[in-house]
Amino acid sequence: MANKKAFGKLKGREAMVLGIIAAMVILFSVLSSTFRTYPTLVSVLDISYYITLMALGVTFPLITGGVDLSIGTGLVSYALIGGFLIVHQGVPVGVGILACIGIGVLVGVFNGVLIAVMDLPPFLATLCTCMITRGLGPALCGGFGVSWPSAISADGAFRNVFKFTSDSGTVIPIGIVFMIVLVGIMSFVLEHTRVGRYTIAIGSNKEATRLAGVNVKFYHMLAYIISGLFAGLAGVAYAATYATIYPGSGAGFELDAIGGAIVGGVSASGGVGSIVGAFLGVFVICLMKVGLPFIGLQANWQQIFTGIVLIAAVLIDVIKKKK
Amino acid sequence: MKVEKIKQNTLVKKVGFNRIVLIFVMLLMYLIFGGLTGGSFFGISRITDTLNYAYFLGFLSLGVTFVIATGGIDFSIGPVMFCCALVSGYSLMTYGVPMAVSLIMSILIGVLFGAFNGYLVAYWKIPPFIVSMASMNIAKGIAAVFTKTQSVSWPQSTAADGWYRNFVNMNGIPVGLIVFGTVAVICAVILNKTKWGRYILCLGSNEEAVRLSGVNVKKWKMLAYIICGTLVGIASIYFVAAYTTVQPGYGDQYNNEAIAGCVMGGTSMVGGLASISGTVIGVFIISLLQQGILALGFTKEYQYIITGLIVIAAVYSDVSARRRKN
Amino acid sequence: MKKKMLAVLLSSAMVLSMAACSGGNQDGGSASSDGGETETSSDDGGSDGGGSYTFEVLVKSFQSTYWQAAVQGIEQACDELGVKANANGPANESDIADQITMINDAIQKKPDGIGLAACDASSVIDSLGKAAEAGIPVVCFDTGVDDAPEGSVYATVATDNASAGAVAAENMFPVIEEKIKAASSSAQVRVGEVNQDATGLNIQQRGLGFIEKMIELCGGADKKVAVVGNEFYVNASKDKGTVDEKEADVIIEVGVPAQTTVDLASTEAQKIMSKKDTIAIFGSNQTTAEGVITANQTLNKLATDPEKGIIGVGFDAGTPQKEAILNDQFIGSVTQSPLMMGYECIQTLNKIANGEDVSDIPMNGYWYNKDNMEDDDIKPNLYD
Amino acid sequence: MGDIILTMKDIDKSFPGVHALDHVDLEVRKGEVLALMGENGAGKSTLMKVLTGIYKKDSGTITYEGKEVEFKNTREAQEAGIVIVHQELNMLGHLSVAQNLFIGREFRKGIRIDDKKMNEEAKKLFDRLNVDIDPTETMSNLTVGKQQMCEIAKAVSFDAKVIIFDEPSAALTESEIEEMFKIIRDLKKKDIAMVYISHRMDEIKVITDRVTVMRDGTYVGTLITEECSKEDIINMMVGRVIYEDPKTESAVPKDAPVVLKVEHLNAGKMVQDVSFELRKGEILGFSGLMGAGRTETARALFGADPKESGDIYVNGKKVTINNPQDAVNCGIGYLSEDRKRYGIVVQKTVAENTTMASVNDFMKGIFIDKKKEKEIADKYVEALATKTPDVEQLVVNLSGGNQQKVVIAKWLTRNSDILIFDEPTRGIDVGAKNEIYKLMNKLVAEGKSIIMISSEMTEILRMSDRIVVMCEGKKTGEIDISEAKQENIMNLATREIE
Repeated sequence: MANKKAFGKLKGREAMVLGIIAAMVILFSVLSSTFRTYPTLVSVLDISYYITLMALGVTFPLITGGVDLSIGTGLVSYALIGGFLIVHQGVPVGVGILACIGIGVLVGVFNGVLIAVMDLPPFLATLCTCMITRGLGPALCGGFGVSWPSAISADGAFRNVFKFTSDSGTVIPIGIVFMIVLVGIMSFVLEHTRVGRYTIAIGSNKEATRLAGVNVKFYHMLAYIISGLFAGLAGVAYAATYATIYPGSGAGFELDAIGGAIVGGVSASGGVGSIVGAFLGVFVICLMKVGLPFIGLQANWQQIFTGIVLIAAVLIDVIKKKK
Repeated sequence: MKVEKIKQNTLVKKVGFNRIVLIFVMLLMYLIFGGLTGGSFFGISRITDTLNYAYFLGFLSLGVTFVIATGGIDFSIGPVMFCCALVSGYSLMTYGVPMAVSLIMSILIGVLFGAFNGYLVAYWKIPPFIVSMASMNIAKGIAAVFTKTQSVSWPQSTAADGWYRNFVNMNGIPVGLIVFGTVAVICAVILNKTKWGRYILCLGSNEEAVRLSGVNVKKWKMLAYIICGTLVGIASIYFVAAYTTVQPGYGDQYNNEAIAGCVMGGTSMVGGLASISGTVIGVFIISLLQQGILALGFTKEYQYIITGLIVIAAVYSDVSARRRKN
Repeated sequence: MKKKMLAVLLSSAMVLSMAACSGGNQDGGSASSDGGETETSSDDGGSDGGGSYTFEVLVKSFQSTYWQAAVQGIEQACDELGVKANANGPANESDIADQITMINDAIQKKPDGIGLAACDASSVIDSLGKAAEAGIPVVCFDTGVDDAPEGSVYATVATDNASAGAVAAENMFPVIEEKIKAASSSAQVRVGEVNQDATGLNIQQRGLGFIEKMIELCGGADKKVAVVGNEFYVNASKDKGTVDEKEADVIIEVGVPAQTTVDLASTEAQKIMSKKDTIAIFGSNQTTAEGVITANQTLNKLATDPEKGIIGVGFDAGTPQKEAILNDQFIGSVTQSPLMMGYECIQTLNKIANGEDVSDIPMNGYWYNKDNMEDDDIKPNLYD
Repeated sequence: MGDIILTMKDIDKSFPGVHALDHVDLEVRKGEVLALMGENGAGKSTLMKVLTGIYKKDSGTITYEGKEVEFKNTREAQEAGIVIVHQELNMLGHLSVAQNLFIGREFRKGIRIDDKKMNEEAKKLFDRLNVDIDPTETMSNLTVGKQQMCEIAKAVSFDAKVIIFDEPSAALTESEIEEMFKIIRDLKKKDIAMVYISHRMDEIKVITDRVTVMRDGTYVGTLITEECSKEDIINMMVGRVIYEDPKTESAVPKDAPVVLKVEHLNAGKMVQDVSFELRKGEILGFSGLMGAGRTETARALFGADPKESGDIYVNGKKVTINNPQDAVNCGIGYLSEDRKRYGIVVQKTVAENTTMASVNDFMKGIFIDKKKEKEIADKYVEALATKTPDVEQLVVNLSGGNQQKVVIAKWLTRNSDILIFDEPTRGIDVGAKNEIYKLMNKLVAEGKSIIMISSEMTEILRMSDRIVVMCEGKKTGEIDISEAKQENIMNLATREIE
């Protein structure tokens, strides 16, 4: 870690988020005996995969000081198109997955061009792509929902990447392993490659970065491409975890991911953030999603708490800054 | 040189160039949809149909115009609108709260959310985007908890309490149009003729200069959000008056359409530029688009795509115009 | 300014060209859903005479495959009768507002009739009134509109949701009967139900139908029942002879996800399924049934033998559910007949157009399981 | 003294309306420190920007290492070995020191950025320069002085042969300056040529070998530092003939009432214990060089920035000013040096800007009385001779001078009695300047009082009745106009080692 102080600071935030997670787990476990079981853990993980993937990606635009609102409707759209190709057009599953990711990347490029080249405000640009992707999937697939091949079927092997069921019936959530690997990779990218370095630099001071001779447009665009790529991956994860992709859903998914990243210490005004933080932040959101119903609160409380946690997370930063 | 630039056509100056173009686009779309559908697109009933069900969107758009004018954004308008309608509707249907009180409640809840958003944005300097994201979740949650995740159907027009539906249309009198027109005029007056609007627009353009003129910018910024909340409350009444039923957990789909209508009408995300008439036309373009696409036999998806593309074009023209000026 | 005008013009041109292009596509028959209709000439199938009619059909959305089956039925009827039907629907079953716009648009097109699967029974009433004024007959399918203005709805082709829910209870009960008989207030058993509620009345009725039937059946076995979970269902079943949770032998727990997404549905399912005393669970529509299946991917508790695990019952069809039945995770499901409903809807509309008298056609909820899935009267309704 | 490494000859550069460089010559030798001096706006920075390719010269030649060169951008200049250390810092606050040093040219091992090597190299560099900075520290955690050191280190790391320091000491403390001088002496030994732009006479004497003086875009002359006195340099800097008549005597009677009294005002490093009085009908000039703390004083007084302590009396009454609202209510108006950012709302009309601070006076019920607003705006357009077709014109379309008049109109409309003019004529052409001057004289004649912050000596001498001179955040003197000379002002404005 090159940046000792910054790391120390982030460490603090990450430790705090970790503490919150621990507190939540303890609270839920005390209040609900069914919560403290292995399957609950698995189901928290299940729900976390696609949100984590989105969060890993969207951290990059956030660090540049922008945002990507198109990932939620995007992932549903990509999964829909991928599934449509597999189920209705008979392409091999691998190709369908690649298509899913590929379209994600394309939409990322589109966002990148709008924001980095044409200089549109990220909010509006991605709000528009959010609408476009929302329409794109159903428009291309005739508006119907699609079920990717199930785990039992011959083509369903991809689902085992996320959740492996052994012959004895034990479920092993190996998806988390991949998530941790990806978190490692993206942490590396953010902290030890030029891509990440310039992403932070752009969020910190775009003009100074440009004066240092960095191809700012390219790297700014790349942040959105990464976001698109991960939205594509999230599409695959979503398709692998859930039975059917319903068109018209997906709006609001991005808020879980962005909210998670912000809770994890990624600054909404750019320049600050860590992948590990975003990853942990997502778990705060997921734990609320899964845990609150277990302690007898209707699922809706989750939304209220998510809102409050989000504001609290940012308020902490604001108050810290004031001091 | 400067003097030439200024002597524009008075009509253009009065109405604003952008709006002329928008009206032109609107008429063009109307004609083309009419042509493509073999004439079935014309007609009074079609227009009233377009209108009756677009009022709520219009109110939302008017509301968010004030927020965008300050340089902020509000993604919570749709869910807050549903929250207003659900909480007051549930009180009406389950606890027997009188209709008039319920309607006032709707607006008050909107005002509360507006104040909440505005306070956090203006006084705590939390980015508007995050505040609205949070309040969107909170609105959805409160609505669902309050209604026990049940959708709420407001009374039908035939029911004793059904008079509220006259807000849209009473025996053929387009009350909705009158109200919407009046509110739009009031909004335009607020924005252009009063101190509120003056400060809201100015601080959107250059907050620091306004502050150094000795103006309490925080107060006025918060006010913009409160106005937005009020209009969202009114929107909720028009939503139920048109559709009667609201469901918890939804409403976000209207954010995009409302913001799109507002931005298309020439209100700038960079703040300081806002036009109520532009917003009104923008909203009508959106609903016209919706109608036209349906009339052509397409599904909603195409409307999303096309709206997205149009807004990109509108924003791009705005951004490049600004860049040239500076 | 010039540039701005250009941009706006460009975008409008874009809109038009897009509209025009896609218009062309549609005629080319790209959409599998409505490609077939236009080709059918009245000569082949116009046995009913009276030339070819045009109907507008509005489904709740194209989201779930359920509606795909309905559209199939519509096409089938169109082929036979030589009529034309245009199907449309909002992007999401909860987009009430969009559906109203679509109904109004359909009325504008002055078709010979409208087939309607209403997203929400209350909000469509005004539009139905308009249709009546315009003299356009409406046939409701899938979902009835109880308070429809007089003279607007000519007939309803719909499943009685309460009885369909009861069918699920009836078929579930024999399997878990032993367990229920063995239950006592000190050794309670739990029956779960996951209910998606946002889409209103139908599923409410279905859920309540299941609960009422279950209470009745348990009562037959002399067991006291408590309903817990979502307050709406708790309150709605209060007058059905439920008791307090502590005194009950059998608990029916109802979970309602905050939003109609599979992930939240599966969380609700899992909450119930991970309780030790749970013996059975019912997912009352496609989404929630899939939620149960998704939850089971983790829990692995569903079984067809009450001794070995939780008994699962679903509703509607779809590939995941069919596979669950084949793989002994669900003992069976209740299907409505979307295909038949679509078919009958067009048939009825055609009859109305021909001036014949029509009446409501109640559709049954069919119980299907591993054994009868291939039966002729079941199979067509088991869409993917 | 070494060979000549860089020669700039006959450099000419014009901007619209300004002849910024009028055939300027400059010669830099290896291993020397050349001071480049001149008042604000003498053309020093422009010359350096021409050298490093930020501006394109109109004519003249640059010879570097015996070859004629013309750099297209700073990067090319950097690669050739000419580096600027800027006054305002181009740093990326969220990155570490080493990451900042090597931004755009990171060491890599495959795709991995070799932060370890970067830290090592940075460490080596700092060791060589003998500064104590942890390369892994986050940039924004460093003091401004340390940040400046990093900038210098960055310049050195380019293997620079010519380093230009643009007012490097402005933000540094005493010991930091000493540290920097050590580095400069080291660099000298390595035969690196340096151009040192500064206002600080004592530093010039200590560190430089020769002094080149510029004035109003022209080359005045070059002296050997050792052989000249501070007075010699100041005379060269200010030796212009002042065409406009300077005021010779204050028009304000000695017993005019004090309208504003500021006592012991403190606000950060830039405002230290500042006290002064302003009399009715007086123009109080605030003179000083860049970064003397004049604007900061004004902003603290106005409540725009928080202040730590200090008492303010308006018309003899003690007032509390915590924010601009308070100040405005006390009858103080502030015309910022940066009009676009702090003065006007460019997307609004002349009329709207005119009434910005006093909308309450234009209310008719809940509405703004646009007629009255227009009347008053018209009145001021006429009174101030603002060139605008009508008051409905957007301010963005006006020229700088006319924008300034709109801001003045804003405060006049508010009926402010005390006006703070911060660089009132910056970026305004000569004709408009005179109008603004006339206007200011008219205002004081009407009984208003003006604080005028200006970096232009002529402006100070021409307009002020009294002059407060500031340096490094402290008030260093107060001169009555009858005794004011360029020399004694400059003497107070430049810093002496205490």
